[in-house]
Amino acid sequence: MTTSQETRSGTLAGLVQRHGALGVLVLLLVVGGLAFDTFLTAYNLGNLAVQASFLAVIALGMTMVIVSGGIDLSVGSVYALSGVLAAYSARWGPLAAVLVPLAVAAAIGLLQGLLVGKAKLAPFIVTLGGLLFARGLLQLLTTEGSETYLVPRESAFLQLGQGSVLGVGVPVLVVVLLYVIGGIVLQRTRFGMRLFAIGGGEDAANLMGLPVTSTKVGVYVLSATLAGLAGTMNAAQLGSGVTVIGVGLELNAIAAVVIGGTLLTGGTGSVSGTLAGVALLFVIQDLINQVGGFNSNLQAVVSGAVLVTVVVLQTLLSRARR
Amino acid sequence: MSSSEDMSEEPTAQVVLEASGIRKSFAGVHALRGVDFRLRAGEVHALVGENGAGKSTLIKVLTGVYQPDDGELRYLGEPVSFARPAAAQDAGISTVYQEVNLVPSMSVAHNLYLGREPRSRFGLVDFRGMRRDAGNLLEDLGIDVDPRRQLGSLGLGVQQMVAVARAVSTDARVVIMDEPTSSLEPREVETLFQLVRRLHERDVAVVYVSHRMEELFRICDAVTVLRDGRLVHSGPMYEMTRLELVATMLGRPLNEVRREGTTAFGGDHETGSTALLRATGLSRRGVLGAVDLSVKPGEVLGLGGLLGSGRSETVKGLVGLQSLDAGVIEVDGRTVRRGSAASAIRAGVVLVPEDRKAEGIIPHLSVRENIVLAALPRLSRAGIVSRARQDKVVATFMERLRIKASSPEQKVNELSGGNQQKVMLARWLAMSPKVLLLDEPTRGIDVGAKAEVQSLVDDLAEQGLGIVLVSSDLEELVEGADRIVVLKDGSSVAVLTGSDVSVDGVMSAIAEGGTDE
Amino acid sequence: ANPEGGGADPGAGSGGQQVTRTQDAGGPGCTLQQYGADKLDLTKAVVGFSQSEKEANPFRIAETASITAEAKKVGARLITTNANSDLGKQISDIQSMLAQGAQLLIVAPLNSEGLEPALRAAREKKVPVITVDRKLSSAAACKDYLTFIGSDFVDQGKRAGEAMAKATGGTGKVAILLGSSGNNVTTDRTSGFKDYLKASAPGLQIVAEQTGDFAREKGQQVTEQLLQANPGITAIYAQNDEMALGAVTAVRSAGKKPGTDIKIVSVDGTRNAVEGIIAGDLNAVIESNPRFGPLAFQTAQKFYAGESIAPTVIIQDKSYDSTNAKAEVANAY
Amino acid sequence: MSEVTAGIRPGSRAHVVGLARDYGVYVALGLLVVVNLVITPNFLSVDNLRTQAVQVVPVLVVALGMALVIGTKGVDLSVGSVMALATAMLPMYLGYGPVVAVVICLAVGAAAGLLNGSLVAFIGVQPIVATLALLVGGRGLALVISGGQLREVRNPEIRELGAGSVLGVPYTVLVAVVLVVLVSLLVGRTTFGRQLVAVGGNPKAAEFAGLPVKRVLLGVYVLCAVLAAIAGVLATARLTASDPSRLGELIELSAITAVVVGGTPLSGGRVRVLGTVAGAVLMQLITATLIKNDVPASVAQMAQALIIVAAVLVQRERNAS
Ligand SMILES: Nc1ncnc2c1ncn2[C@@H]1O[C@H](COP(=O)(O)OP(=O)(O)OP(=O)(O)O)[C@@H](O)[C@H]1O
Ligand SMILES: Nc1ncnc2c1ncn2[C@@H]1O[C@H](COP(=O)(O)OP(=O)(O)OP(=O)(O)O)[C@@H](O)[C@H]1O
Ligand SMILES: [Mg+2]
Ligand SMILES: [Mg+2]
Repeated sequence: MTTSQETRSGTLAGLVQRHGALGVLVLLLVVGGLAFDTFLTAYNLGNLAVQASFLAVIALGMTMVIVSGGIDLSVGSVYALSGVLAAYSARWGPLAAVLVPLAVAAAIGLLQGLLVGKAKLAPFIVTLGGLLFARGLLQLLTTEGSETYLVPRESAFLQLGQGSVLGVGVPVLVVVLLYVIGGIVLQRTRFGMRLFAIGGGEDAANLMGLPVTSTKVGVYVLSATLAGLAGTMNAAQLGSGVTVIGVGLELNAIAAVVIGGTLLTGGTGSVSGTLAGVALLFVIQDLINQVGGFNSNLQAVVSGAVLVTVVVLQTLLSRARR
Repeated sequence: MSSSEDMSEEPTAQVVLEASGIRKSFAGVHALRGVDFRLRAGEVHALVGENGAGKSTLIKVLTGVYQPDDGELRYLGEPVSFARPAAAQDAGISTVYQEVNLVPSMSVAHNLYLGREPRSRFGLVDFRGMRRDAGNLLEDLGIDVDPRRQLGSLGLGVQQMVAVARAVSTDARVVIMDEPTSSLEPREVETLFQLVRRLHERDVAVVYVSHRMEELFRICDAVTVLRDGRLVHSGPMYEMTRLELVATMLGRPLNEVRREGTTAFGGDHETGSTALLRATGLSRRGVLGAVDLSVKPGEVLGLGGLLGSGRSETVKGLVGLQSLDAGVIEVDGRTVRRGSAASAIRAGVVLVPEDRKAEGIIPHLSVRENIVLAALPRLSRAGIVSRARQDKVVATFMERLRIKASSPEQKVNELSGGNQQKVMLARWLAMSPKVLLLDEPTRGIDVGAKAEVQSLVDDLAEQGLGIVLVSSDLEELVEGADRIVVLKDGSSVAVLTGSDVSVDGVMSAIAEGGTDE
Repeated sequence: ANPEGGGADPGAGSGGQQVTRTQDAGGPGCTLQQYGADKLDLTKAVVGFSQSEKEANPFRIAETASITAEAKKVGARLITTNANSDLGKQISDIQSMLAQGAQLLIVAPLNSEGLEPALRAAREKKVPVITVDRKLSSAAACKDYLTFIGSDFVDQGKRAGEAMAKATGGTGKVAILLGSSGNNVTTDRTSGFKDYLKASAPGLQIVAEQTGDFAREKGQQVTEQLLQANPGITAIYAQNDEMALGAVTAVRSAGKKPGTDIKIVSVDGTRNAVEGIIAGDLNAVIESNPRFGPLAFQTAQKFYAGESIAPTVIIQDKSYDSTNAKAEVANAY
Repeated sequence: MSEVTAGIRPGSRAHVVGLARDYGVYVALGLLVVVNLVITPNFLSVDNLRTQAVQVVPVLVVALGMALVIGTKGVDLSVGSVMALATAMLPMYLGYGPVVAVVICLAVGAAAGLLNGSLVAFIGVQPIVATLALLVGGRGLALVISGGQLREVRNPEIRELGAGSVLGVPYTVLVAVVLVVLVSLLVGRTTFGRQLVAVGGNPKAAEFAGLPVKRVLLGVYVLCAVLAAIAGVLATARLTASDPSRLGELIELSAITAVVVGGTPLSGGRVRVLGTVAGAVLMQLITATLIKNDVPASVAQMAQALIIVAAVLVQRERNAS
C-alpha cells in the first residue's frame, strides 16, 4: 500500500483515483472487445504488450523521479543512445551488449543526479541538457546518425527482445519483474519512503535528517538506468541500434505516469497506476487503428482529446478526495 | 526540578554541547555576532530573546542546518562540525524546529518514523509495526490522533505535538525545542512538560525556546538571553525574576518594564448594541457541528476550545476560505455569500491566519509587497499600482508595528518568525477592515511585540472594529476578550460573559460542554 | 515534439507511366512458391498500408493518396495506419493490421533498419510485404520482404551534383542544406552528391553542411547565417524543396538574386519548387515521385499471377530545369 | 528587474554572488559575443546583428508568455502547436484583409489559452499535462484545418511585415521590442502582474489574501497563448508561408530554456523579463555560432547542453534551506 494510499485509505474516491486509469482501461478493453473481434485476441494483446514494455520500463523510473518531486526529460535520448551502444557492443558478446549501455546510462544519470541533488539545479533544465547531450552523443557515435550497428544474427542477446517463455515475450516478463520490485522499492523500503518525503516537502525531509542529496542522486541514476535497459531490450528486439527512436518519448512517459494518478507535484504516486497508464496509451492507440479511417492528423486530435478527458477525470476524482 | 537544590549540584554536570564565538550572517543581516552557549547534561536550558534575536539561527547552527561563518562547536568535549542535520541527529541531537517541519502529504505514523522506520525481514518497512509503535507513542504522550491520518489534514497544534513526539522518541542526549508550545493548549503544554521532566530524569539536556515567560520559569534550570545576535546573559534561572528577564531581553530598564502587566490588554470596552458580524449554524460535515457567534462593534470576542475543536475552521469559514455546508453569515445585517473570500473581504471581514508559513507569507516577495498584497487594488488606478502610495502604507505600518527588517525590500522569509507575524497583521490592517479575525495572533511573538499586538488589538476595538480572537494562550484569551464563545468538537457549547470570562470559566465550560453531549 | 521526423521525403516513381530501370537489379526474382505465400485474389483481399510519417507534406500526402486511390481501383479493402515518425508505433501498426487480417502489406519504412519484428510477424502469417520509397538495408528481399519499389537516393544526390555542375559551370563554393540527421535519406543524398563532385566537378568546393531538418523555416534561417559567415557562397544544394524555398527567401533578404547570384538545386519535384524554377529562383530540381499506388498493385498482381518479382524495382526519376519546367509543372505533385 | 537582495554591502562576497546570480546570463552573453568576435567571420556587422535580432523574435515572443506562466509555478508545452493552429487560419481569412486575418489568428490563440487556463485554474489539472494535450492535439487540428499542406502567403502587407523595416529596424523586431516593454510593465507595474507573482510564490497564501487566484491563472495562460499566436504570425510573415506541420516545433523547450537561463526559477514566484530577453538572445547566439562555424549537429547539441547547464549553474540560488 502506498504512502498516499495510507493517508487516503478507505475513501472510495481515493480508490478510484488511484485505479482510475485501470478503470478506464478495463472499460476500453470491454468496449473494444465487443466492437472488434480482432482486438481482444491473445495475438493482438501479446504484440501490444511487447511493444508497450519499453515505455513501461521507462515510466517506472519516471514515476520514482516524479514522486521525489523531480522530472526526467532525458529518458528518450538515453533510450536511443543505449540501443545504439547495445547493438554496437553486441559484437563482444551478450554480456557486453547489456552492461555497456547500462553503464553509460547510469553515468549520465549520475551526472544529472549530482547537478540536481548537489548543485540544486532545476531538474527540468538539467535533464533537458541531458536530452540534448545524449542525443548529440548518439549522433557522434553513428557519424551523424548515418550508421546503424547490427546485432550479430546469432547473438544470444537477441533473446532479450525476441525470446518468449510459454508464449509470453521476454520484455513483458522483464516488465512484470521490474514492476514487482519497483512496487516494493517505492512502497516498502526506506528509499521509497525518502522519495515520498522529499517530494512532499524537501526542506522538511532535510531537517528531519534524511539524506536528501544521495536519495536524489539515486533516483536519477535509477531512472537513467531503466531508460538504458529499455533501450537495450529494444535493440535486442530490433536486432539493430536504430538512431531515430525515442524522440518525444519522455512526454509519453510523463503522460503515462500522470494518467496513472501520480501527481507531478511529488509526494504521492504508485507504480501500479503507471503500469495501467502505459497500457491505456497503447490500447487507445490500437483502438484508433482498429477503428481506422482517421488520417494521421485526425489521430493526433483524437489522442489529444482522449488525453484531456482522462486527465480531467483523474483530477476531478482526486479532488473529490479532499 | 527547576528548584535551587537541583541547581546547587548541576554546575558540576558534564557539558554536552558547547558553542563559542559563533558568528552567522546572511545577505546583509548579522544574525549571530559571536555567541557563546553552554549546555549541561540533564539541564533544561531556556534560550530567550526578542524576535529576530537569533535563537532559531543559533539552533540551526548547532544542528548543522547552517554552517557558522566563525566560531567553534564542541559536542561531548570533542570539536565537531555537522555538515547536515542528519549528522547532528546521528550524533544524538534531536530538534523540533520553529516552523513545524514535517511532511504534510504523509501520515502521522510516517512522519514519526521517517528515516528510522521499523523493518521486518528482508529489510522491508514494517507498516503494521510502525503504526502500532506510532499508536503507542502518541497514546503514551497523550496525543489523541489516528496515526494513519494525513498530517496536513490536522490542526497546527496537533502537528506541533507530532513534531515533539518525533523528537523525543529517539534516545537523544540533547533535545532542542524551538517554540514547541506556540500553538499548544494548556492541556498539551502540560503533556509537553511531563515529557521534559522525563527527559530531565534520563539526564538528557534540553534547549527550550519560548516567548511564554511563565513556562520558562516553570521548567527551566538555566537561561541564555540573546539580543540582536549577541549574548547578553547566561546563568541559572532561579537568579532571575520574570521582570528582570524581560528587561534583559528587551534591553530596557526594569522600572519601565514593570509598568506592563502580564498582558497589555486594557479592561473591557464599551461596545455597540447591534451586532456587526453575526454567524448562525455554521456547519461542515466532519469538522463543524453548529457554530453560532456574533461580534458587536468595539467588542473583542474570544473563541475558546481545545485542539481541533474547530476554531480555525470557524474563522476560515467566516471569511469563505473553508467551504461550509450550512449557516448564515451577516455583516451589518446584510448576508455575505458563503465560501467566497472576495465577498467577505468586500464586506470588511478579514482573517490573519494561524499558519503563517503555509497560509500567510509569500516567501520570495519583499516585506513591502507582502504588506500591500491584499490592498493592491486600492493602491492602484486602472490596474496600475502606485509605488508612492505603497511606500506610504508600508512605512506607516512598519513603524506602527515596529517591524524589524533591514529594509522594506528585504525578503519576508528572511525575517524572524515574530516579524513575519507582524507583516501579516500589517497586510490586513492596511485593508482597514470592519471585523478582524485573529487566529493565534501572538503565536511566536516575543513579549515586547506581544504587548504591542495586544494593545493594538485594544486600540482597534476602541476604534469600533469587531474583533474575533483565537488564542491557545488562555491567559491572553481571557484578558483580551470581552466575551468568549467556547467550541467543542466543532460546535459552540457556551458563551461566557462578565465574570465567567476567566481561565476556570473556559475550562469548566469545555468540561461541561462535554457532559451535555 | 519530433525534431527528426517531419518532411523526410524519399521516393520514386514518375507521373502516371511506370518507366522502370534495371528491372533485374539485385539478382534473381521471387515467385509465390519461393516466397511461400498463399494465392490471393486482390479484388477481394484485405491490404494494409503502413505510412511512416504524418501526411503533413506534399510527398506523404501524394503517396498515401495514390495507394488509397489504386486500392479502390483494384477493389481491395485497404487498412491504413500512420506511425507518426515513431518506429515503435510502426511496428505495432503493422502487427495490428496483421491482427485485423491484412493479407498483403505495403509498408513505407520509417527507417532502413528496425522493422524486423514487424517483418517477422508478417512472415509468420505468410503475408507478403512490399516496401515502398525507402529501402531496408539489412533485411533480405524474397525472405524478410517481397520487393522494394522506390528510388535510389544516392543516385538522386549524384544527379543533383550533375545539375549543380551544369548550373554553375563546374566552379564555385557550395553550401549543403542537409535533411534531418540520423535519416538515411539525408546520408544517401549527401554521399551521392559528394562522390559526384569529387569525381566529375572538382571545381565545386563544399564550404558548409548544416541541417535544415527538411523544413522551410530552418532552411531559411540556416542559409541566412551561412551567407553572412561566408559571403563567397555561390551555390546551394538543398536536400528537399522546402529547404530550397526557404533558402530562396534568405538569399533575397541578403540582397542577392536567387537562381542567378546564387544557384540553387534541390530534390523532390513538388509543384511549388517547379514553379520556383519557372520564376527563375531555382535552377534545377531532381524529382522524387511518390505515386507508388499503380506500380505497387501491378507488382502484387504479377506476383499472385505467378510471375517472378525482381527484388528491387528502381524507377527512373525525372528532373526539372528551366528547359522543361513550364511543360512539366502539371506533373509535379 | 534585477533582484539584488537589499542591504548587501557592495564588494562583499554575498554581493558578488548576488550579482552573478542576477546578471549571470548577461555575463554568459558577453563571453559568447567575445568568442564570436574572435572565431566567427564577419560577426561584427550590422547585417549579422539584424539577422540575429530577426531570428530570435519568435522564440523571444513565446518566451515572454512562458515567463509569465512559469512565474505562476506553471509551464505551457502547447505554445508551438498554438503557433501552428493560429497561423493555419491566416491564409483562410486573408481574403478579408490582413487585419481581420491577424485578429482571427490572435482570437484562436486566445481560445487555446482559455482551454489551457480553464483546465489549470478551474479543474486543477497539472500544467504540464493540461498543455501536453494541446501540444499533441493542437498541431493535429492545425493540419486538419489546412489539409496538411503548407500554404504560400502572397498578401503584400503580411510579406512587408515579415521583410520590411523602418530606419533599418525590421518590423518584426519592433513588434518584439514593444511586447517586451509591455510585458515588463505588466509584471512590474500592474496589479495583475504583482498578483501573478504572489500566486506563483504561494498559491494558498494568495488565496487567503483574497486574490482572484483562478482569474489570474486563466489570464496568464491566455496571455501566453496570444503571445504564441503573435509569434506565429511574425514567423509566418517572415517565411511568407503558413507551415502548420513544422512551424514552432520544439519551440516550447527553447522558450522554457530561455526563461530559466534568464533567471526566472521554475519554482515560480518571480518573473524576470529582461533576463528572459537575454536568455533568448543567448540561445540564438549559441545556435548562430554553431552554424556559422559549420559545427556538425552532434557536437552542436552537446555544446548547447553544456552551455545551458553552465549558464544555470552560474546563477543558482545560494542554498539556504
Ligand atoms: N535565511 C535567512 N536569510 C537572511 N536573514 C535571515 C535568515 N534567517 C534569519 N535571518 C535573520 O537573522 C535574524 C535572526 O533570525 P532568527 O530566526 O534566528 O530570530 P529568532 O530569535 O528565532 O526570532 P523568533 O523568536 O521570531 O523566531 C533575523 O534578523 C532574521 O531576519
Ligand atoms: N486530535 C485531533 N485528531 C484528529 N483531528 C484533529 C485533531 N486536532 C485537530 N484535528 C483536525 O484539524 C483540523 C483543524 O482543526 P482546527 O485547527 O480548526 O482546530 P483548532 O481549535 O483551531 O485547533 P488548532 O489549535 O490545532 O488550530 C480540523 O479539521 C480537525 O478535525
Ligand atoms: Mg525563531
Ligand atoms: Mg487553530
